[in-house]
Amino acid sequence: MGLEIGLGHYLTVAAILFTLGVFGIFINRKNIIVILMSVELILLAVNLNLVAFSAHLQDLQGQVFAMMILTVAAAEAAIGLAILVIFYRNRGSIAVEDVNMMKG
Amino acid sequence: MNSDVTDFASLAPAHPEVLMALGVLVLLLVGVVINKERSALVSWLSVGLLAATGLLVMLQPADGVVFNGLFIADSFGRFMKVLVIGGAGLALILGMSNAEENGVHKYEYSVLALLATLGMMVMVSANDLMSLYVGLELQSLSLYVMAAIKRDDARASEAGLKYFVLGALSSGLLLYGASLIYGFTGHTNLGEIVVAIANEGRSIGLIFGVVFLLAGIAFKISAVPFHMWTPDVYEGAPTPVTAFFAMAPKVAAMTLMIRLVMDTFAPITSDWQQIVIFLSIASMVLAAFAAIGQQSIKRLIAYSSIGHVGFALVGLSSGTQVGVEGVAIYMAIYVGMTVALFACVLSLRTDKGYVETIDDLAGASKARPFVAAVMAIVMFSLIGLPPLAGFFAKWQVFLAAIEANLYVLSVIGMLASAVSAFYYLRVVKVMYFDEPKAEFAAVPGELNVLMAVFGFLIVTFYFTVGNPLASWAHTAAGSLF
Amino acid sequence: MTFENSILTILTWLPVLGAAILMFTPKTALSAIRWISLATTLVVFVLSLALWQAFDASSAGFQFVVNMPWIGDTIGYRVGVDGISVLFVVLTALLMPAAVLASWDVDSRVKEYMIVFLVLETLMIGVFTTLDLAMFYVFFEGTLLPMFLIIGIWGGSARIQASYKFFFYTFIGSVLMLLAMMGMYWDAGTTDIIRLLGHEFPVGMQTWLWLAFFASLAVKMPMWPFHRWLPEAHVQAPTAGSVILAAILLKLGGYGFLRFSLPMFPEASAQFANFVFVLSVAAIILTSLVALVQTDIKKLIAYSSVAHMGFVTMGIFAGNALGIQGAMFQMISHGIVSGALFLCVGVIYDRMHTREISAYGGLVERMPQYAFAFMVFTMANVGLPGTSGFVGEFLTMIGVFQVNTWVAFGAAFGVIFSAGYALWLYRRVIFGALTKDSLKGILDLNLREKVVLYPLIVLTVVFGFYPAPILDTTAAAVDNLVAQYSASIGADPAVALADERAPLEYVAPAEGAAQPADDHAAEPAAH
Amino acid sequence: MIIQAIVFLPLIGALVAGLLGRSIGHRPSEFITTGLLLIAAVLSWVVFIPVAFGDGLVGAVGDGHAAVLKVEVMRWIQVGDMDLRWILRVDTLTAVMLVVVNTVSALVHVYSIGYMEEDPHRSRFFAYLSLFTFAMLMLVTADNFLQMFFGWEGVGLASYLLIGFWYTRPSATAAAMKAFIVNRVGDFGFALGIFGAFMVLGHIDFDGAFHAADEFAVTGLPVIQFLAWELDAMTVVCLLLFMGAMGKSAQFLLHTWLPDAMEGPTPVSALIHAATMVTAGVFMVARLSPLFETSPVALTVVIVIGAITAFFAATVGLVQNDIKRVIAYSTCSQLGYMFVALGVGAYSAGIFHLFTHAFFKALLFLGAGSVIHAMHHEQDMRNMGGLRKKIPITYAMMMIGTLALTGVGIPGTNFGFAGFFSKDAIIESAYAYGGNVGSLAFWLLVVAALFTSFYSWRLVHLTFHGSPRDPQHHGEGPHPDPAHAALESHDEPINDSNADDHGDHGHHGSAYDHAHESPNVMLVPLYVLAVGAVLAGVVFYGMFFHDVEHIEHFFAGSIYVDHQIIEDAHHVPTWVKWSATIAMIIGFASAWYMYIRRPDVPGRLAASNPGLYQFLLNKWYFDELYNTIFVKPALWIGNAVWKGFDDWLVDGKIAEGLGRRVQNVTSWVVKLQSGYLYHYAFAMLIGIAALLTWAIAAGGLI
Repeated sequence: MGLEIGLGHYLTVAAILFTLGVFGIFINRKNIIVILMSVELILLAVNLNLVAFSAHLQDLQGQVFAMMILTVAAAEAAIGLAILVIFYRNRGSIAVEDVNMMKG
Repeated sequence: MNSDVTDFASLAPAHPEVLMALGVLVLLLVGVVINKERSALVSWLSVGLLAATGLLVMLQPADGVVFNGLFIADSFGRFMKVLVIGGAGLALILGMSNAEENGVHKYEYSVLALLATLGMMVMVSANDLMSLYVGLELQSLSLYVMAAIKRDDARASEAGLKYFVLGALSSGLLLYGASLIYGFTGHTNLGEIVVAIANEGRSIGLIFGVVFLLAGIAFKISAVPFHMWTPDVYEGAPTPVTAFFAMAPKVAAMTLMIRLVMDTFAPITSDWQQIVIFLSIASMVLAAFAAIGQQSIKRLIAYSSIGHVGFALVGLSSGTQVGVEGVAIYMAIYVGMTVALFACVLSLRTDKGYVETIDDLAGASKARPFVAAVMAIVMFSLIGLPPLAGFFAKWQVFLAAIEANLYVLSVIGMLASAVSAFYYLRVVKVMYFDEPKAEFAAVPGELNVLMAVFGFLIVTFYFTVGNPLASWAHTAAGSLF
Repeated sequence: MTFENSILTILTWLPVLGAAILMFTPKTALSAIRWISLATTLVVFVLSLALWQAFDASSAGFQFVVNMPWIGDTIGYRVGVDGISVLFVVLTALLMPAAVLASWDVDSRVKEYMIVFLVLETLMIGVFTTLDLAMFYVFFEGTLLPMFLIIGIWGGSARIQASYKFFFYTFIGSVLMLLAMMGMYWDAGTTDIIRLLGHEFPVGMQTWLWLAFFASLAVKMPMWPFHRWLPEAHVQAPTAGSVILAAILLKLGGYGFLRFSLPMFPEASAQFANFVFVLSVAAIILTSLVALVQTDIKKLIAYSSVAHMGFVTMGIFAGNALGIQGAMFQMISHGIVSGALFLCVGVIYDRMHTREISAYGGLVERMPQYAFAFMVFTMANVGLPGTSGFVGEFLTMIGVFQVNTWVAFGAAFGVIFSAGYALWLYRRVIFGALTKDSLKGILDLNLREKVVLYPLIVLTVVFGFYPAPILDTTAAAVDNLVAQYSASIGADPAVALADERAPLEYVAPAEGAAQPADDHAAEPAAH
Repeated sequence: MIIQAIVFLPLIGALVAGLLGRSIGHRPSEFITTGLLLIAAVLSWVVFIPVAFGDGLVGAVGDGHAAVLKVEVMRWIQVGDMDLRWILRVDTLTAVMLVVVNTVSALVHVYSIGYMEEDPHRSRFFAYLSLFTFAMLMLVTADNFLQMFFGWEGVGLASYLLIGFWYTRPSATAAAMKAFIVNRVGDFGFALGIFGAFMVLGHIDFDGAFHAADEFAVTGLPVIQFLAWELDAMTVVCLLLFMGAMGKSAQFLLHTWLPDAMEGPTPVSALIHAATMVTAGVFMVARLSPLFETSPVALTVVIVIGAITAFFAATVGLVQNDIKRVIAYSTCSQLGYMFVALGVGAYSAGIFHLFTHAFFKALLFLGAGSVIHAMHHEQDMRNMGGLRKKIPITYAMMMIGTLALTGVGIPGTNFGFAGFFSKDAIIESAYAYGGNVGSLAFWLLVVAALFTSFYSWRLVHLTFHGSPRDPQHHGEGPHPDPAHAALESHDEPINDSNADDHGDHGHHGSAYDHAHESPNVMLVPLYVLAVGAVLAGVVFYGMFFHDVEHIEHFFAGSIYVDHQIIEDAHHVPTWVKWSATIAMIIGFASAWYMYIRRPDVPGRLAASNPGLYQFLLNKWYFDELYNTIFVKPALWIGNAVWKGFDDWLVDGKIAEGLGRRVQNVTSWVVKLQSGYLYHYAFAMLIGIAALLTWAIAAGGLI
């Protein structure tokens, strides 16, 4: 008997991805690029959720939503990298530890 | 719900946004074609565009839901849009006199500001998780860039970076919540979600969704514990940008929050109330204490803005019409005070540049009595000391809280405001009780005007704007119920 | 726009108008600034006299009432005065010119100084004239702002700490009162004080409301042990600041008790009366003793103010006509006397720039007129019959004696101690041989100081021999207040005698025991 | 109209001299005040004569209790059911007091013109004197408790100002303060008594109060909850009121201020601290006799206190060396006599003694003043002696005064000096009162009489007889009193007393040689008073004590008259009638023996039992006692509360401690803002987690 892949599994996977993404942001102590990737991971989890739900609900809105997220995510990544570049120009480093001129 | 978008007139509710969008594109072209040093022109044009849009919003009121229910226009939205547009426009004006120093003289700055404003207007009018997300991202992306617009400044770029990373995380949270809500209600349209929740009742999944969604928005209004970016970004970003951050985006995000909790999640009030109360108390208390330790004026302002969000949420947590009314009035007054505050900060320039730390203000009352007076008035008003505007703001929100029997919340809030008085008074003390250290440069005209106007309004609130504002907020809040 | 409906509005806002004019006067035109402020305060004073003259003392209700909704459906523009508040308006208007004259020689930031004072006057008058709960808070709390600046900017060496203490003591207390006011609004559905006075708050709620109000008013009063900010504020504040602080700002507390605590929360007031009595007696005895050992003139007078305020609270919560009338009179009298005392201190401070008692001695040699004025006010402070200070103390004590002999007994010690510290001060400053070289050249009162002090001397003595103008003004309102109060706490409305008869019983013969007592109650007291 | 004139003329004088004195000069102010006082004095005799010898008070209306004449001046305090007015009330008692006050006051004014002629602040002095007179008149014409309290405190103020008149002398200002504050202690009781009377009787005017007191005969006595106890109301009220009397009349326990009050100029001592103010307590008790009659306990207390005072003050008087202090203690002692009379119910006798005492005691003081004036402000009797030849007139006057004070006269006849009649009347009624209290009082008074005569004659001998003893004058004979050196310090402020006011140190050299008779302006008052001291007794004996009907008719109900006691007093055994006289003779003899015959005896006596001597010399150590148990603790508590409670606890610990806590929290919170992205993100996640758990848990979904 093949195992029936249901909504629950999709959600679980998404949840795991999401958690990974979030942890990637604050466990990682090295590189900001990793953070950007983690953000993408989060968005991926969200999209997975939406698609799974829309399939489960027999409803298109979820997939439309997912499309939008993809496009916006692209723009977001572009801007993020741009800012990263500026920062690198100013500080000559993109190590996470170095992003703490301002505190308190 | 009218799905026919071919007819432009039928888009009346969205006309301001349309105007704004087209205007931005035009200005973008203008900015590209004209040469750099005329960019002040673009700034003034943008202000003009904002003014026009604002007038359109006020003079052509058109309620309705368009774009297949993605977009809603009601009097509450209008009230908040006016605040957003006003805040944005004033922030631009604040940046005029000192564009060069702050690196906001490039025409991109104005364009980005307008785009952000457009995004906020969409947020304000969002009636669907998708439009909500799109508007919010349009705003956020523009703000990320604005934060880092002073490219050669390390602090600015760090501010941009921090803002971006955390902002991305927060929109991730928000999206995750949105997806859950969609999944457990089967709808993305807020109106339909209400119905669904009302019918199906609440489930863990839904609550998860609500929490994540609200967390995402809490980040935008910088409520504790999602506030951590605020002090750093406020300090790092150029002052005019900080001014922009401190006003319009908060209003828009707050509007979003109100619309969601009061409308969409009305059936599960008891649940979101817990969350909002938590955010409110955390924000008020932490801001009150953290601000005492600050030396930099902008960090102080950052924490004070966090605290004020907390006070605004006090009104919201009551979950009543009076509460919404209170929040509306609170945001309006908050914007007014912030404008005056930044006008003061931007007009105090010593030979060493703009005042950075509080101690730089020493003796300002002797050198620049007018600026100092306005600043002192703003500080007392931020404390919430009568008879200044700030008091009436607090009066409204706490009135709502008391009505909802949130006594503990109210007492904590009041004590927090007492503690917060400590650091506001410190500014007054430095300006008035201490001896002057440095000379202050002359004050640009438009800042004088702003200080005069808003200082006057803050002082005479009870006589001038108090009554009209209250009645307008009343009708605005009414449209949510 | 008749006299009836405009006078209070004008009285309240005229000073701000003056301040606005000052704002547009060049800061270098000192004399212009001084004269404008003086003129403003004088006009206000004249108007206040007109108000008092037009006031109908026979009616217990509010007069010159204006009542219209203003902000939303909560806050309104409501003004009016009754027998309790009208006198405070007059007192404020009376002392402001004195304060301005006393500040004639202020040389730093004269313009801001006068502006702040005029604003302060508006706020103070507003407290007494407004009939809107929220606006009461607005004015009540608003006074913090100018006073903070006055102490902080024009104060003495330790001014900053003093101004902070002043601010936070009062502010923290007041925010609780603000919440209580909101609760009252939701319970009564209005912030209109007239309607609130008619509203009966649930007993359980009263307790909390009373406590919240107490938190604010007791600090403002100030009642022991919430008084610690007062000596510091007084010592640091400039002369005029001390005058206003002692003469008027302290009275806001007493006024609050009379306007809110007693009539609106009668059950709670009755329940807390003994608590207040204890604090009052503690204030009278302990702070008097503390005053006895002070080395700083202003501090000594400040502590004596705390003691005198103890008589006020005691009288108010005695809850009978004697006590409350006495408290009212004591407040007015203390306003004049303590204000005058601080003016007197200012006179020598301006000359010697020290407040140390030990720096003085034998002033009477060189300043006989000053010695005379100081003697009059000292004696009024001691409560010598024939000065206004006596009437208040006597009435409050005889009023409270009817209710609780312990309290009267304790309070009577104030009679001894006040003589102690007041005469001790007078002896060390005025009497003795003029040996200190620094004092050899000191000059007697100049014309300006005479103009300030002599009228106050006259008032002190006149009200001592003929207090009727004040007592008659307050009588109707107070009787009404007492009637309601005793009715709602279930005491016999027939005020003084009923209270005093309560603890009396007669030993044999039993029949017709209390009979003759009531006869006395009926028959007029004098021949 | 005549009444207002009597009362307010002195006030006018005081205001003129006080406010305008500097501008119009000294002479005018002296003449104005003195002239007005003389007029007032004459007028008060005009009022008094018909009362005494005619058919009662002119224009009086029989009102319930008393034939009384009331003049309303104006309203005072009307609150609730309390209606206070300024009313001048004149009845026999008041008339007597008017005469005493105004006569003595007028004479003192005249006398002062001479006595103070060198003083640079004369106009102020006369203003004070007249002010005092006004206050005293308000006191005696009071129609309600509060008006009496007004006069009461008013005289207190005047006494304060006059004692401290020479303000450059620390001892003077200190004495002034002491007088005022000790009086305030009494007023503490007086005030509470007034409150109590108003509470119990429901009236604050005398007539109403007396009515109410009578009612008790029907209703029985009320009981009052005073402090922790259920007490007989009238006893409480009367005792509290009597406390006031004790303060003002310097009775035992509250007497300490009177001797120090001698720091004031001598005319002041004569007027205030002998003739008038100190008798206010006596007047008050007499005035309130209907109330006191309702409380036997209170009356007993009055007797005991009075008797003790009479005895105690006399003992101290035996050894004092300052001429004025001797007379002061004698005053204290005589006041004790008066209170005994009041206590036993012989109010008229008490008033009688008050009346006569006013004359001879004022005479003695003014005489002493004349001596001091002659000796250039030397007050220590050990430096006097043999002045008889130098100032014969003063000597004669002092003799008359002494005879009157010691009560010289022949019992059973109408021959005797003023003091003889009144004092014997008191002693007899004390005996007649009987019981333990009565006999105790009787014996104490007799002994006191002995002492009185002793110290009076000692004064005369030391001052006028023998030979000059002032240090510079090489007189023969040793010091009659030991411990001279020991006492210098004690007398120091008095010795060089007026030196700084009158730069006449030169005279101090040999005061005796320069001693000179006083001018007439000072002597005439002495003559007048001397006449009073001789005749006052015999003339008024009838109406004050002799037979009840006469008393009844004379006082016309203005005081309570106890027939029984008076009758009994007239029928005491003969030895009682003679007791006082015998005591007087013994005293005289011993004084003659010790100071004329064998001047060395006192020294040996004192040396043989120093403890007793020091005990008496230091006035039973009352000042030291009070200083230890009242003054010091008060200051200590004040300091403790100030430094300990206010500053340390409230300010240091609570207020600023709170501030420090806030700072701590702040520094902790600021550390949270580490500046690291991952901490920020972590915080957000923690927030999410917290919100989730709270929302779900609170929502009851788990």
